Amino acid sequence: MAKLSMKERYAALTRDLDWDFDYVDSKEVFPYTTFEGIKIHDWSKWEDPFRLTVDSYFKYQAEKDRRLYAVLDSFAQSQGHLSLHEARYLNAMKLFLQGVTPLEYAAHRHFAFLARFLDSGGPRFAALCQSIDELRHAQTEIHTLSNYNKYYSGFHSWPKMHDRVWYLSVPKSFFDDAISSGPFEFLTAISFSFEYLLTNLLFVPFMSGASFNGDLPTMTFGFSAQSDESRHMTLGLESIRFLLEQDPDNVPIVQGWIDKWFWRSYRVTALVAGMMDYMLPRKVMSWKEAFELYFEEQMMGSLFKDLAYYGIRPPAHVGDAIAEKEHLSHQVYWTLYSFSFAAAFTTTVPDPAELEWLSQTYPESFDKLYRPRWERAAEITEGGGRFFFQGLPQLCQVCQIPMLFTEPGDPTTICQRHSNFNGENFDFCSDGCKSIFDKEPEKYIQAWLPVHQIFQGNCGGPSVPEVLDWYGIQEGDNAEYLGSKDNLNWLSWHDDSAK
Amino acid sequence: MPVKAISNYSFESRSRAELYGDDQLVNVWWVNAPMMCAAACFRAPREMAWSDFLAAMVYPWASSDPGFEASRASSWQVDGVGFSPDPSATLASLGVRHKSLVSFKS
Amino acid sequence: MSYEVKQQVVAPIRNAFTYLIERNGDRPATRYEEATIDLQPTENFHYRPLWDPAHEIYDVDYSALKLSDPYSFLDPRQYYYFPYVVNRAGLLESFGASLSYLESRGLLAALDSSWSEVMSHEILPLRHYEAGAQLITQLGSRFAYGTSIEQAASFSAFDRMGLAQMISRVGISLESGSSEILGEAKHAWISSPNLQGLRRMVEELLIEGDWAIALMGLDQIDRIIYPLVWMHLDDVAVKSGAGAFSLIAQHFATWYKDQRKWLDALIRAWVADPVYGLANTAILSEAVTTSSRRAERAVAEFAEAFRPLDANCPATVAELASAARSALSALGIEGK
Amino acid sequence: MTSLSSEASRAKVRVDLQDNDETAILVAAIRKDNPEVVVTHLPGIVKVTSPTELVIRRESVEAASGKTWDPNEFQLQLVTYYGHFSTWDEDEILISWPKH
Repeated sequence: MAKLSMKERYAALTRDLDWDFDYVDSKEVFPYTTFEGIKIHDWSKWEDPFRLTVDSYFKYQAEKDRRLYAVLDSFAQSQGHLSLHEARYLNAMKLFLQGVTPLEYAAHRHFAFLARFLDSGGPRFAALCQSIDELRHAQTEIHTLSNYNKYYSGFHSWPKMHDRVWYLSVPKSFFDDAISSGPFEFLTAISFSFEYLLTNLLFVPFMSGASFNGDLPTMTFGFSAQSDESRHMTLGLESIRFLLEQDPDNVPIVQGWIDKWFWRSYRVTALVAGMMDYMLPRKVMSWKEAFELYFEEQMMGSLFKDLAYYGIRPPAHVGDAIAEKEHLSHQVYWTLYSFSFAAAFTTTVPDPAELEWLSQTYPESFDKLYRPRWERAAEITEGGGRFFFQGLPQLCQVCQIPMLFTEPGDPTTICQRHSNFNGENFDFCSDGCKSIFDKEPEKYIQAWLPVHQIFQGNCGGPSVPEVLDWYGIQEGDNAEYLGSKDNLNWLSWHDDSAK
Repeated sequence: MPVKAISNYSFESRSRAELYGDDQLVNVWWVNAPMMCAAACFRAPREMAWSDFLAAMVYPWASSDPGFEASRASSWQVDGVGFSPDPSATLASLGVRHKSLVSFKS
Repeated sequence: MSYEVKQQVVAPIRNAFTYLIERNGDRPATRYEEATIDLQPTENFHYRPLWDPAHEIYDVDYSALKLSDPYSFLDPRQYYYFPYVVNRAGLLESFGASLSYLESRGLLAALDSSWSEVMSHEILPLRHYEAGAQLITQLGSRFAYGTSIEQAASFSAFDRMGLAQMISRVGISLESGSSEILGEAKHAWISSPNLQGLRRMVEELLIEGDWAIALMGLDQIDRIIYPLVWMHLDDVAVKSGAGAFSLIAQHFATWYKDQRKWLDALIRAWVADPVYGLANTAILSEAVTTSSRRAERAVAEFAEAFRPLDANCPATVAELASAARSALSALGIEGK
Repeated sequence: MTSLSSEASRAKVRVDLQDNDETAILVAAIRKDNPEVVVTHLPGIVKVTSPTELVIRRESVEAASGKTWDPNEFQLQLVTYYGHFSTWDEDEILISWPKH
């Protein structure tokens, strides 16, 4: 008898394990796959192209982790942190640990939900592998950055910070939004919109940046995690295709989710834009270049042309995203600079070489609109002060970012949008966020908006020091980089005369 | 279009007016100030006088920018409608409600 | 810009993350601790789930069994992802080596007819038992409160999928590379009368909404079926010259010993909890009482099929069930 | 629809691989089977872009390395990709956009 092909063997070892229940109603076993309105007629059409089984999963994952932990151990033993390009670089990694690592963990928990509740063995197995992959990502990130925590500020209390600190409610609410959605919306949100459309924007340029700034462990965990991510992206694309092929009634539902989750994911990547253009002392690629390559060329250029076959059009408001690529990173980082007294990372005015790079990379916008702000900030610093926004910002009800984004087509005017629901006013940063709210106001009125919570007295007390204490922010974590603990330690650890 | 949930899905707003007692949230936007990345949000008594609101909250915040001059603040609007506030009038009597947007230029 | 590093050892400014220092003092944490303690968010969730508006995203009320400090349970094996996958890569590799050896020497095909009958129609259907066990355990992976517990449940759920695949691979090897025999095994799982008690119990556990109660129900079956199939039958196989079965069974027995370590530690933590201990014990006792008798009956029916190999099998089931009750009693759980 | 989808099927695909020795062997094998690929570098990454589709054949990788190669091993080098895994079996991996 002929040997089983990889495909037959995979089917025998995964979906063929399912059986039809006789003693209980299968709707009770899988209660969550109908309320969203998605219609599935034939799960056998589901294709998992990776066809990975448990034995090969363990074999390759163990090998990946052996390689990674060998790098981590040798970096720690050789005091590798001293060979970073500059301590300032680590601000990006603080934001990463506080903002991204908890999302990996959340993904772990909720892919477990899919691994239990999708009513077919094929996609459940893909979700099962992804669930423990995501745990791997959270843990390898923690272990990589744990070494920096021993020598630098801002890394020490990241789980508490993720639950409490204002700028971290941006990624947290994003993922809470996905987890609290039904299973097919979660797949569309995370596997497709976040991982397939945008994850490359987060990881690839960023990990190259880590490598370029002397952070070998981060580069290693990043690339190692990305190799799992390729499987996850495949799950995302396959899910979308499958849903669209199963029933024409699924198309408008999926389109609505793509519209919503493109914008929701894109807004989260605004933090990445600020990190790429300003927090990496040595630049690899600008936000604009990365956006053009990984989003405009790849996703708009080919993916959405392919999806047009199913009647799917590009996400709503994608034009607004493309239009603001010249502005996004500058507006975001200026905001982080303005509020870094209340952050668990430090910021500083870009040095002259960086200003020059920004000017050349963003010829349309930087010198005209953003360089003047940095010049003012530098003047204020020279006068012995430091520019901070001495108050709390108005937040967008949906993305929870301070309302810093400007009107489409007018980069000098802040965009203000509003909706009324049950007699209460709600504010939004953009048409994208407003339309998300207007479709599901019952969901978004529950948002735990950090500024409003502070004013309700739920965040440790009314004064800034009380709130910072409640956030777990310690002296040296926040405010200006130059003269900070990290900066002074770094200088004392290195021989200044050799500069 | 309401949210699609598996069962009744109805929760209160976590920013609703009653959570602030006699106070309310007021957003203040300095429209033509590139140094100020966003509008600010304050908690202020509904019965606070306009002049006290400016002196205690708006001006100290706007002074984050050392170039701010209170005397040049003009073109006041509340929720997009121009108004010329009487300094002694209360926020409530001026039509400033919970989460209203007060704006000015300078 | 380049710096010359001074020839000095830079002393750490802290030894661990703050939340670990608060728990353990300022000492370096183990990688297990770093990878586990306090990872799960506990407060300020933004939205209620559309699929369960009555609960928060993570909620202690997903189970009646509670711990006042979820991290009073720590996995005695200290498995986080890396040691877990390395351990299991070893298990699967040695299982694969056993299977290759059996295939290359034609030892599975050479089993006598009573053994090959049992393999095809009793052992292979257990791949569906394991697949059901994955689903049951997976519920804890999502809904357990605290990373230490859900992590152990996550690995256990993944293990059950692995075990289902291991059994399936035995089937593929039995048929020299075809999957036809797996179809027969599924047919047996669905229609053989002696498997229906087991199947019914698995299906009913799939609609138990409390992940911990469901897992305890599954464990009542495991406590009898694992020692019976993968240990007792292994002894029988050795004595009756069916070494091929023994070579396979050892890997399942190895896994079960590993499974016991975390699950018994979790039961101990539930029972010992200073706040919820008494309530937990009462709930566990009731759950165990309900499910252990059913499990015993289901496995006894199943074990009827082993009579041709071992006439004493039914008595063995009763002994194993009694041993399971004693083991639980030693943990503080008294069934009625 | 037809014109759009046929255009899509001609669209570029890409793999990003970790920059190390094993990748050098893979890239040699890929070049042999896909003469039109363009290979570029970012720190730590080798980007292999094809104007149409990209195939990685086990035979070619084995010929280039002199060792047996399981296509699953590709995961150890893969950082990310762009396109769709149309085939991933014991003999080859094919990345392309689907032809509707």
